[in-house]
Amino acid sequence: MADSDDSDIVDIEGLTITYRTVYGNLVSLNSVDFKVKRGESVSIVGESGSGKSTLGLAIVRLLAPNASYSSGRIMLDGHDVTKLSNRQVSLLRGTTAFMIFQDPLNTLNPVKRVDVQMLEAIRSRLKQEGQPFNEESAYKEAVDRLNDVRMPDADSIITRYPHQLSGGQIQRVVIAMGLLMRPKLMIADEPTSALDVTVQAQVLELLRDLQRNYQMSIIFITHDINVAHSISERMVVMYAGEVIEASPTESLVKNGLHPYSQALIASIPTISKSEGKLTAIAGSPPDMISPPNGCRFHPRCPHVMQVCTVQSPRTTVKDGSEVRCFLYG
Amino acid sequence: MVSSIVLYLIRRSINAVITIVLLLALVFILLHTIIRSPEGLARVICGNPHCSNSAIALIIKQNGLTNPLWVQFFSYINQVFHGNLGIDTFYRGRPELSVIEAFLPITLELVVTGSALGILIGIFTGSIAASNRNRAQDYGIKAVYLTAWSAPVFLVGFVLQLIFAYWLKLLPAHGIANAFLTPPKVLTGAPLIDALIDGKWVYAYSVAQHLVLPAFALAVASFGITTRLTRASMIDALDRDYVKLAYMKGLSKRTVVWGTAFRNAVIPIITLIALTFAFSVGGAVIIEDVFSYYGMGYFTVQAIYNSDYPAILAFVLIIGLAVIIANLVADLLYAVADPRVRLT
Amino acid sequence: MRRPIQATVTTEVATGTVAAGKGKTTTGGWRFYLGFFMKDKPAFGGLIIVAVFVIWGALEGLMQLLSLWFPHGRLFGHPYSWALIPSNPFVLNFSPSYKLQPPSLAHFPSFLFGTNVDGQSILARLMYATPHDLAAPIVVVGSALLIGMFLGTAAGYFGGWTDEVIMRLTDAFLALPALILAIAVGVLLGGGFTSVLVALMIVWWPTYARFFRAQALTIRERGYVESSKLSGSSSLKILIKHIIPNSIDPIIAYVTLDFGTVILFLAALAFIGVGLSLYPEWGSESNFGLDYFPTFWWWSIVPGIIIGVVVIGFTLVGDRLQDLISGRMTY
Amino acid sequence: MVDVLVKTQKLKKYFRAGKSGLLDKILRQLPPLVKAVDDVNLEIGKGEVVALVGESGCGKTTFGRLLTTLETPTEGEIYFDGRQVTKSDQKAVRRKVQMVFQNPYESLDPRQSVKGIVTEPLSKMGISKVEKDAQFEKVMSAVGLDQNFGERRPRDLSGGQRQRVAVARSIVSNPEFIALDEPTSALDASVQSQVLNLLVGLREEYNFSYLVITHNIAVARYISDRVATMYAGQIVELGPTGEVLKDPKHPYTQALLKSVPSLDTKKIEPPHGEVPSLINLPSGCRFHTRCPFVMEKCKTEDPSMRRVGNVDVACWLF
Repeated sequence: MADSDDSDIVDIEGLTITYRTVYGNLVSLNSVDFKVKRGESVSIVGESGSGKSTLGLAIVRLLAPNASYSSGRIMLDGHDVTKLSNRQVSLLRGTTAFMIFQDPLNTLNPVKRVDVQMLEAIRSRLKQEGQPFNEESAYKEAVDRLNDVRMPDADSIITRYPHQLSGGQIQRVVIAMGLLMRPKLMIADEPTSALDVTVQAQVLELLRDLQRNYQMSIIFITHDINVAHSISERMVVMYAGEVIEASPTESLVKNGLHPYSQALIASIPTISKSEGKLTAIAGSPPDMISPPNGCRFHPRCPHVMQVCTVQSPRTTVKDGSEVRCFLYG
Repeated sequence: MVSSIVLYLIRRSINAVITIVLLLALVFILLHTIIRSPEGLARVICGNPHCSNSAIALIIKQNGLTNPLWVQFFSYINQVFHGNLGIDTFYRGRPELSVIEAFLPITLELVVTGSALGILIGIFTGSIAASNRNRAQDYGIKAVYLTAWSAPVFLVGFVLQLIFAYWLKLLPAHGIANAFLTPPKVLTGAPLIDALIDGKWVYAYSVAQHLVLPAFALAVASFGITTRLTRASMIDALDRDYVKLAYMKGLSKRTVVWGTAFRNAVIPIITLIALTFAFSVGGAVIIEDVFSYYGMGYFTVQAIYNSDYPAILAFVLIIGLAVIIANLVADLLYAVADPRVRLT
Repeated sequence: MRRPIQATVTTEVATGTVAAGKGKTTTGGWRFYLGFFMKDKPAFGGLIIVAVFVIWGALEGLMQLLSLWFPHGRLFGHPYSWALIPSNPFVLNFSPSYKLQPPSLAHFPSFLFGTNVDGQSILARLMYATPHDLAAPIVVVGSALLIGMFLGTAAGYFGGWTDEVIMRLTDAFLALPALILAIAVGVLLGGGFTSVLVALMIVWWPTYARFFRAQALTIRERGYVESSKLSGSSSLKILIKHIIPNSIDPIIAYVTLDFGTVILFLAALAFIGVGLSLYPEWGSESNFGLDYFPTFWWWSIVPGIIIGVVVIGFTLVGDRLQDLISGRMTY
Repeated sequence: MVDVLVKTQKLKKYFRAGKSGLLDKILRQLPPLVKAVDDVNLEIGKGEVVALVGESGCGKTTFGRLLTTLETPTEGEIYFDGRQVTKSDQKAVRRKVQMVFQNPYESLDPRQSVKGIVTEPLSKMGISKVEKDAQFEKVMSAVGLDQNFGERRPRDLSGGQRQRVAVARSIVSNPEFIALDEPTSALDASVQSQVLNLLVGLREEYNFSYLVITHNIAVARYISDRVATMYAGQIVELGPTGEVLKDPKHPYTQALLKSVPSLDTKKIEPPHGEVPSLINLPSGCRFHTRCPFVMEKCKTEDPSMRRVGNVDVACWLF
């Protein structure tokens, strides 16, 4: 194995994940390739059902019991997550990759005080590192991390129960908890979509600073392309369980390659552009149990060709972007 | 400013009184719709089918049975709140309350042991089933609890008797204790506790032996409900993000299941305790009949056979009270276990 | 005001509860539900038990009615009421070879479940008793459903004093263990099958009232109710058109489970001697055997097992329905 | 100047945060008051689209429900077409107003067919079946849905299709005023634009007045003529959309605009602090706890609306 510091923190190849459902098998991810460099911030953008959350959960192996890894591999810091034992995976969780979830109301254990939950994290990390646990210094560390996430009044917040905190405060506590684990990779699954605009902006700012200060990689999963733009260096666009484009953020926003990326950007109302109609994408996202043949976007694509309806396009590289479309070969 | 807990208790007590009065009203209305004539009522109160006419006239006069219905109702309520539940006809004119005093602790001992056993096992198996959802353990436990939930209580009693008492001859099939032993001094009325307090170890051992089968039969019934609900509640908890977050802290599956999910899953089960208690009180009537366990249930069945209405009414009242108290205790426990609950 | 829906759908797929119902392949409809139902073997088994119970109960019930209308009518040389049953359930036969015989293949199928002290076939008596055990859950659950629907929906939808009064009343009923209240009422009403039914009806409705109240409380907040209000619909129309129909679905599973519970209650009441008559009854058969237990164990045990099997049938079906309705379906 | 269709004067709506029984009343332990809407004046002209922008819990949904008579005000008046709306003539007003709700997965009755849902508002209008069918066809094509959707159930429809059905229901009775509560926030990005275009098109065609309640300023920008910013139960700024969003006067509107992530800039400058709860409101100007320009006066005195150019602002800076 190569020196782990040069390799990508996440390297996913040909990942296919299937959910067994009553309606039939649902291929949530279809041979997905996905890489994250060390210290990089990547966002995964997609609509509901595009598989973006599944991808995040798959990396830390927290998929629902009815999901199965059908094929492919997930290298997380040099370890194939799909092949490890439960015990080995739990050693990777937290210290290698930490994940933040969407709904602040559900994300902290409602019956335990914040300090108890934070100390749990420290204790678990020290155990993994084989070091002794000291309540006093651990408590201090917890308060320090809360200050790091710019939690006003951290000393008092830490003694409360989750239901006494606001959504924004909870997401800060969870991020601070992540920092306690000192992860190399932070996966954030829509951490701001339940928050108010002003609080969302605070949390986004915070994550951006932390990534810089702690040299973490960040995977930011969101449905909001504006949010993705403000937080990430690279954007990965997913549609119907497939990665259709992966490009540097700026170039994707200015000249997206895939027709879906282009249409998505054109369809979003913005504050600055006001005149004229929005360019809407016709149709609806596909049914994931029986997705369309060929390119999954072809029924909605303005540039659809004969080949799109029968064959699935392969990933091609163009000007530093990866795109999955027959327009580019 | 009144403290919230006091306020809560006041509120609950008022509600309890309202509930009891409504309950009495129900029973009262029922009794009076079925038996409309004062003579009929007097005959019921007398209990003796061959009651003489003069005795009936006396009863009508004493109990004001010709008064308007609402006057009768209030005098009945008044009597109840003064602890007068009527005279037991079967037990030779002893006041109902004293009869109940003798039988109730025996039943309570049985019901509390049985439902506690059922709840504890149920919570445990329910959690195991949920954390191994759709695997062999889950299906196995499901088969057991569905059977336990569906089996009539008396069948469970019979089967236990057949296997452990008659076939393996391990445990006694009938009664509360070996009749040849001298019973302990009556303090609480509950035989096992009295024996232990009094230091009659042999008797206590005998009581414990006799308690095992009926308590276990009761436990089987509450085990079914508890497992089912714990499983659902635990599955719900295990799907929450805080469980995923706990995994993200690098904790092992065991720590997450029992340290994080379990406590959350158990909180809704606390409210079930009162329900299970009530359910077991019902079951006790049957179990006591099967095991000749001379408690309230046995007493009730006797009252049914003897058409002893005052006894049945008194029994209803006492059980209602017990269940209301059990509910209150469960709600207080719930508030202690869940920091989100404010007592209002 | 919060906006979680965007991703709720995703989460649902991710946790594998339900795939969002998008497109044509995922529609509901009875065909789909039946298909789902059949995927679970135990539930299918339960369905068969329930079907056998219901069909036999209805058929034998019909035969007994015929017997009532035409007392001298004959089928296969027997009165209608037990023409389809292996032997006369009321015949007295004290000969030692008939009395208290253990389950055997002799006189097949009469002795299959053994005989009682009067030499009557237990199988015949249980078969004869089935219509009562079928009628009871239908009547009790049916009426509880109606009363509960009426009171609960009103309480939940109108709130205020209506709610306060109705809920106090249900609380009073729920304060007592259902079995105890049923015993008390059953005894006060003077016993017999009808009074047991009435007693069970009185005991049964409060749970349903609570349920419908909770449903009404959620549904009245839904957009379609508000929109209907804006369209000028009266409260009554909203109740009938929107609230009640949408309350019903989740209760179907509960009703199925409850059928089993009513059978258990009926048996329990009969077992302790409430509502006894000459008419055989599953619970009372078991009770009659109590004095002959354990030597002639089958007399008590077999009726218990039959009750258990039928209740398990309802439980299995109800359990599966619950998964189906609550969206806890995994595969 | 267009005619005023809906007008509110000093409109207030207070709730109790929780139930209170008789005992609470005796002991005076009433649950705290939630001041969801506190003294709001707003006029909406005929054919005008006003967007109400604000963060969660600022009372914007309650305001929309007040205008459509789904809530009764605690204090203050609502005028519709110049007539004051009282409890007794709610019915008459209800014929002229409709509402579209946020979550299309809950706002359509799962038991009704699409046709039943869409034509329900017509049932009280005493029109014939033929007319009803004609009207149904008309609105279905207006919202861009096929006729054969009529027999389908909501569960067969996608989110975007459901919201179209909801819009069809709201316009079928030819109302004059429609309140749209976060009409697109539950929809996927690619579908959101379809619905927004539909709403704009319908308004051009039928001259409806809209109140669009949204947290998404970009949506407000796209759809509205005038925009009102709401903070903690009060409107703090109101003016023509272009002007307000280009040059916001109120510090809160400024902060809000700087918080919205966009494709134009990576820069976001959020204000500190969080939205106050409607139970414990700060004294004076409600924004003073988070305002970068806070003065002594702001902490004690509540500013009233003042006209600055074309814009009304409630701030002591003006």
